[in-house]
Amino acid sequence: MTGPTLYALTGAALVGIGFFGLISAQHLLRRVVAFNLIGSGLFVFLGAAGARSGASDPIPQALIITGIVVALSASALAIGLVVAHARASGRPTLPEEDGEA
Amino acid sequence: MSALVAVLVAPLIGALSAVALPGRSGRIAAWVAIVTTLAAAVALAASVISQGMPRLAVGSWEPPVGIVLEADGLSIAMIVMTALVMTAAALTARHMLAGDTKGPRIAFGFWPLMLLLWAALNAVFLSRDLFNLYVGIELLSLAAIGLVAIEGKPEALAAAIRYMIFALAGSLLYLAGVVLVYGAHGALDIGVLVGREPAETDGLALALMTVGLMSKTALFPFHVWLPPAHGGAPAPASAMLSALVPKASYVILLRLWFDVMPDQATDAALTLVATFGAAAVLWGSLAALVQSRVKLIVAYSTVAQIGYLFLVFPLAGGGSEDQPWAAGAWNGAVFLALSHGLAKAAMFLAVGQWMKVRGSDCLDEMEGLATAMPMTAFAFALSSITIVGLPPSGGFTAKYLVMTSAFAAGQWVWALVMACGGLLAAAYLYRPMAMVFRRADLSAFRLPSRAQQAVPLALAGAAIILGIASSGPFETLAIGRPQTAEAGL
Amino acid sequence: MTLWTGPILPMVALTWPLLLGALTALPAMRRFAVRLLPLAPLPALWLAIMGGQGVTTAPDLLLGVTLDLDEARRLLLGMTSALWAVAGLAAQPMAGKPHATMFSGFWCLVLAGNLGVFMALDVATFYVAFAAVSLASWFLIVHDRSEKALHAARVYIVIALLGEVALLLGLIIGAHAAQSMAIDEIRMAFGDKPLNTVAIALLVIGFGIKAGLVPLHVWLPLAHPAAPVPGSAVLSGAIVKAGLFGLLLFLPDGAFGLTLMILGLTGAFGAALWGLTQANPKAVLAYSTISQMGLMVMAVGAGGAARETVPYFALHHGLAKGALFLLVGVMMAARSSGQRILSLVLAAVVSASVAGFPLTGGALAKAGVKDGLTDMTTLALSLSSVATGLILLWFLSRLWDVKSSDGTGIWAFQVSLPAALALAAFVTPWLLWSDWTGHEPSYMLKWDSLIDGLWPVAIALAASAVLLRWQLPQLPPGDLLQLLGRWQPRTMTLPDLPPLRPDRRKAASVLRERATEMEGMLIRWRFTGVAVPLLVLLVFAILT
Amino acid sequence: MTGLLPILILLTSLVPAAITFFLAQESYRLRNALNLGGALMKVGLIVVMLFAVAGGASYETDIALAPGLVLLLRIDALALLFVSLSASLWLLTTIYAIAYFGKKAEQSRFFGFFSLCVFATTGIALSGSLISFFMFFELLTLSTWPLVAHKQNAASLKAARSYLSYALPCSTVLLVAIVWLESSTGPILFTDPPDLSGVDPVSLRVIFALFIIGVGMKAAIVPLHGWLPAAMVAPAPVSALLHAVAVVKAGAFGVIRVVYDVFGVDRVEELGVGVPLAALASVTIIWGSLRALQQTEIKKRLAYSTISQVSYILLGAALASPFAVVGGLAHLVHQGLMKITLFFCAGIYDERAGVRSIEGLNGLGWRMPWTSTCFSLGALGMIGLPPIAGFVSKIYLGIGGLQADAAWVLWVLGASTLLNAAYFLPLLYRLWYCEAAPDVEADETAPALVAPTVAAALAALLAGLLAASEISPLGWATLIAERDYLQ
Repeated sequence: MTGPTLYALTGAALVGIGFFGLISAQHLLRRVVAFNLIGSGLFVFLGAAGARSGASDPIPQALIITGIVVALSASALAIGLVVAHARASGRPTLPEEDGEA
Repeated sequence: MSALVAVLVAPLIGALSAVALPGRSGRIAAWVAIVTTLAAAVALAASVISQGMPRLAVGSWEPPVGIVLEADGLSIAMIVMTALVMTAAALTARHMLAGDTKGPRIAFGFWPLMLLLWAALNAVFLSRDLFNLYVGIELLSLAAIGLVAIEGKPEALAAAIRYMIFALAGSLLYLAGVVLVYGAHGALDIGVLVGREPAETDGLALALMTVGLMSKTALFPFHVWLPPAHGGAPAPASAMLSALVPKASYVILLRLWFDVMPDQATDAALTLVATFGAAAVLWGSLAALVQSRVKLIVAYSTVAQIGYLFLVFPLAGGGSEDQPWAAGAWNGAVFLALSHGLAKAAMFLAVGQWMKVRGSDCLDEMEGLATAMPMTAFAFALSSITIVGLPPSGGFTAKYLVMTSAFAAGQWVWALVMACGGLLAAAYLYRPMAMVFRRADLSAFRLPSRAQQAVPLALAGAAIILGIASSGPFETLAIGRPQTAEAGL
Repeated sequence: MTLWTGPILPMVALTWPLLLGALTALPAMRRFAVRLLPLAPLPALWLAIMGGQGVTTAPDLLLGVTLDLDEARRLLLGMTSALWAVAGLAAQPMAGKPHATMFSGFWCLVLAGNLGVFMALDVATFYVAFAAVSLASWFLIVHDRSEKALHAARVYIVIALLGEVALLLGLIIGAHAAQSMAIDEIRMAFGDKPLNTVAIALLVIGFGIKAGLVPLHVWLPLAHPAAPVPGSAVLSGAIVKAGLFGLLLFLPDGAFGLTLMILGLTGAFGAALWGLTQANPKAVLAYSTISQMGLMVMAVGAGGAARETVPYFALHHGLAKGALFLLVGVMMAARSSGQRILSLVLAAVVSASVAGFPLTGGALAKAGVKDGLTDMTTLALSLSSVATGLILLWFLSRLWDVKSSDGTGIWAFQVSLPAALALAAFVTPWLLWSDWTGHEPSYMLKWDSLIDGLWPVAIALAASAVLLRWQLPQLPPGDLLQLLGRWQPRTMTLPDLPPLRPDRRKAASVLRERATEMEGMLIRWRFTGVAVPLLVLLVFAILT
Repeated sequence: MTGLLPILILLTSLVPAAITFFLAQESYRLRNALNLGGALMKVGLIVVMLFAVAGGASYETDIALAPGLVLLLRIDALALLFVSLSASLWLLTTIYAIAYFGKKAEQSRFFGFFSLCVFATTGIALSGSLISFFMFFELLTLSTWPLVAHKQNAASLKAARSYLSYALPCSTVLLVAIVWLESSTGPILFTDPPDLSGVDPVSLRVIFALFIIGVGMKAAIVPLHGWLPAAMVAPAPVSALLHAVAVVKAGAFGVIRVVYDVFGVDRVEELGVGVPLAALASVTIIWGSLRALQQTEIKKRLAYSTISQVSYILLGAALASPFAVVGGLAHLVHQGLMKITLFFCAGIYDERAGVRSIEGLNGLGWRMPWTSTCFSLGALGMIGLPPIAGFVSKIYLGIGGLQADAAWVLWVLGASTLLNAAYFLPLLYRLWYCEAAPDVEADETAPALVAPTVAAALAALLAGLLAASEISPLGWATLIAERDYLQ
């Protein structure tokens, strides 16, 4: 098993875990974490894709760094919103999903 | 070339200044940015029409390494429409947000978010790089979510979070597609990808990106986040959100299916996309029909109108691509997007002024407004004409083109869906219109100034003019299109 | 734009009454309205005396008006205008009475129409003129506004409208068949096509209604007595002739011959007998008119020479019947028994003429028609004289019972009018005898002609003695109408179309429930979370 | 100049509309001057054009909107007929409306939309392409709505909704028909008939039916007629506009265009769709009359009468034989003149005597002689009594029916005449022969209301009296038919 394949599989696994978390969790913070997991998995996968031709490709790295910045700002906004919502409504979940287990 | 840079940079700098500079000077900076961007948008359009498409490889790095910005007809049409809607929203926002009791957060947050949104929109319209587009729509979503949540009410926050979940999911799906494309071709520039060797993963990549963008465009069945979000935001924000934000992801979809991977599109897939569009038209309209708040009616109308935009796929893509009607359908769809943008913004701005007067947007509270504020009522009526697709309006021109294509292609189902959608639109827009027209005495209420009322009227008028003077915009749209619209059919 | 070509007199004859009629609408003229009436038919009378001098056309008017006179037209025009002129004089006592202005206005309109019917060469002018006669005479009938007059007018307008429609349709078919608007060509064009038979039937109905053809006559006994006396005179004397002339103009020779003869004879006998059940002398006269018109229709049906002489017959009947109706008015106005007796005698003389007493105008008229008839019909004609004699004797007895009520005006002047008409009824048939029958005047002095005229009168006299002794039950006028039951206006109720929209409120509430339900399902992230990957797979599966 | 004239004619109503919207309620004089001036100027321009066309000039102006979307304005004889009818009746209606509204509220809105309505009607008349026809047709729909809803109360809003709930679905159907047809023929211009041979007959039949539904709704064919009686709640000038000047006329005009300029007589015959259309028109004629009998409100009775009468035009167009065409076209004008007279009168009865129901007419004849005489003339003309215009149409339609081998048309005409008489004569009887209620206050001291009425009634009378002259509606119709439709 070569490095890139391992990376790719890891990425896929992260996406899978994140996806499971996204569907199963009602708690909004968990969902934010799940999004981050998926994002990270994709970046890992992208890194693996960059190693495809053997020679090192700088572009994926530039992309990943940009992506992480974007993901970070998205997470910040998301957490801010979740906190504000929890303060305003007293619950960390969306109103339509309150009753669900 | 400088205009190309200015439409991106001016709003960004304005956003930063509005945050950084205190109080009044921040507001002034925002206005300088707005005026500059508007001017730049017009200048860019003028230069594209007169001198052809400007292309900017950022930092002189050519693809596949560098990033390219390019303005074609579609871009400048969208950019100019955006500039008009943004300016109009800003003009009314001054009045609607001033002296509000909801605290300083709105006054503080609105201008930077709005400018950020504008910059992101322009970036999406100009980018020729799939990853850059990802950044653009992500930025767009974040600014839009911020605008939804800006009033801080619990329902608005919930709506914002819901919006965020859909938007993030969409972004990630899109990102996954981008990763697959890069993995297969080692390039993300559209210009480079056009000439690629098709790879096995292209289908999956297109599927991921399409579903992701569908979710961001709020296509049925992923539309549920839209009405509460657009209905809950302050009116100028709703105008921008409804008129512009879905168009960004739609433009990316157009570029994907018609520029990047036209070879991947099968008739079945195109039909599937259009089926969702048709479902959106019908469902959105029916849902709008039963709402009792005007803003929700208008928001659900957006859901339905987005559906129209997707009917174009089987008519202009796949096997239809080389047919004579393809250009008509494509043009029609873009025209629809443009006229919907103008009209929907006008509608939200008009409703916003009514809400400001009556303190609520319940249908029953709208009595007598036609007499008290005839200009906004007229603006609402003109926008309705565009949304319903009655002549003479941009909406009609668009519908005519798409329907003609549908019949010519033998796919008359889409034409019938459009016809039904138009009728349903008339039905749900008639309710607020009739209520507004009812006689009631509103002399005790403080009314906005005539200048304020004129803003939505101007936007709605623009949507009508788009229908009357449509040949100019048509030629513009043809710039940079491989298959140009010949003399119809 | 050409106003007219050809002689102007026919145009003047038509427009002059209209002009006078329009004048009566002016407030300043209202008091003199009735005074204008005798003047109205004078140009037409002049024209009739002078005779036609060529075709007059007014190409821009209506669908192109063409007017002319031939002998028959001239005869009828003359009779009509003379009768109208005398009736106009007889109407003078009405001046200053309520509604006299309106009466005068429509009097002029009916007159113009009546003249137009006899002058029109094209079908549009004819139709317009006929409609004017037909519908405007409603105003003459309703003039009194009494319960009876209103009822008669109601019956009349319904039947007249039916007649107008039948006429219009028949004329349209005719115009199409002939590819022309000229009446003569239309008559020639009626061939054997089934549609043309329909057209002729329609025309018979349309004209038959006006001419009092059985069974379309029911309006007549109601309407003629309802009008004021001068009105009755023109209705019975002149206006019914418009229908008769229509039959003559449009029916091809022999078309519907048998039917017309049967109907005509039925009328001739039936009406005369039914008239015996009437108390009102004007109603009796109305029935007599039906009877006489029946004879003329029979002659039309017989065709040939008989048909040719119908105008001649009509001439006498018009003048005589006009005189009889006026005499009813004279009797009402009579103030002494001498005047009453004089009226009765005059009436008796005119009646004798109508019944065909030898050497009277009526005898000439009958003889003229008989010339062209077969034996059977000749006998029928003679027998009808019995019936006529009977009903007129009955009329005389009813006339004697008329109470003097209306004692205004100069009686001598009034009585001179029917006298003048009676004189004309005597004289003109003699004057025209040779022209119309080709016989010498001495023909009438032959023994068998005299016998022919005498025996029916004799039988009638005998029968009337019986009749006066054992009177028939008195019935209200309207015979067949009574059988049909009283005509009553009823409002029809039609079902409205089922509403296009179902119950909107209910549909809306159902829709609202469903919409909320479905949106509630879609909004759950769990749905979208599962739907998204499935959709990705689906799109992927059908891509490439 | 030749290119500008049609545009100028359109502007004579668009410019007053645009300015009027922004006038304050109080600027009565300016508003009246604008509207009257516009109406007069339009009549003047049309007279100029009439002379020019008689001298052989032709007018054509096109504005390309988009590829395939051409706004073509042109003048042919039919357009000229319709445009001069609507322009002259508009002038009368404007005078009437100014007097009718006096100092009532919301006049700027009313006259703005009023002019817009006429702008749309003129546009319909001058349209030289199917798509420009459709655009003006829709504009007419939309600009009529505020007029119907003018009183802004529940009843008028209900009527206005009913109007739209008929109009919009039908216009959608029309759009589908246009799009369907044009997708296989390309843009359809009235100047040269489209080549329909490429479309299969079944589709063509369906398209024809869609067209008839689309334009026939405005002509109030059964069962798409429900909006017209409902719209009677609108002020009298609007009724006049709906019934005589603009809306139903536009529908009938549209049917004529569809039959003659889109499909062509021969094609219609070949497809066998003329007879069903004629049958539909006949059903409408009879049904409208029957329903009119049941109405107890004057305006409603008149409305159903319109439904019935307008279908005469359709009947003529559908039969397509020489005389029928002429009769139908002539009736376009005749019906307009007679109906506008009747509605003007109904408005005067309402305004000056407060009378809306049929009972209220009792004895008004002598109190309001001018109005009542005009009303009588209009009603008798409708029945088809000569020499008022109506009988000319009937004769021509009847002969036309025979020419088209459709003798049954005669029975329809006959029945309709009788029914017309049945619902109009009682009104006249009441007017002139019944006693007025003692407390009725009625006068007609409103020359600006009465004068247009008298003018319209006179025109109706003259149209029949001088039918054979060249300048009469009939003469004109004959000219159109000979020039354009019958070779």
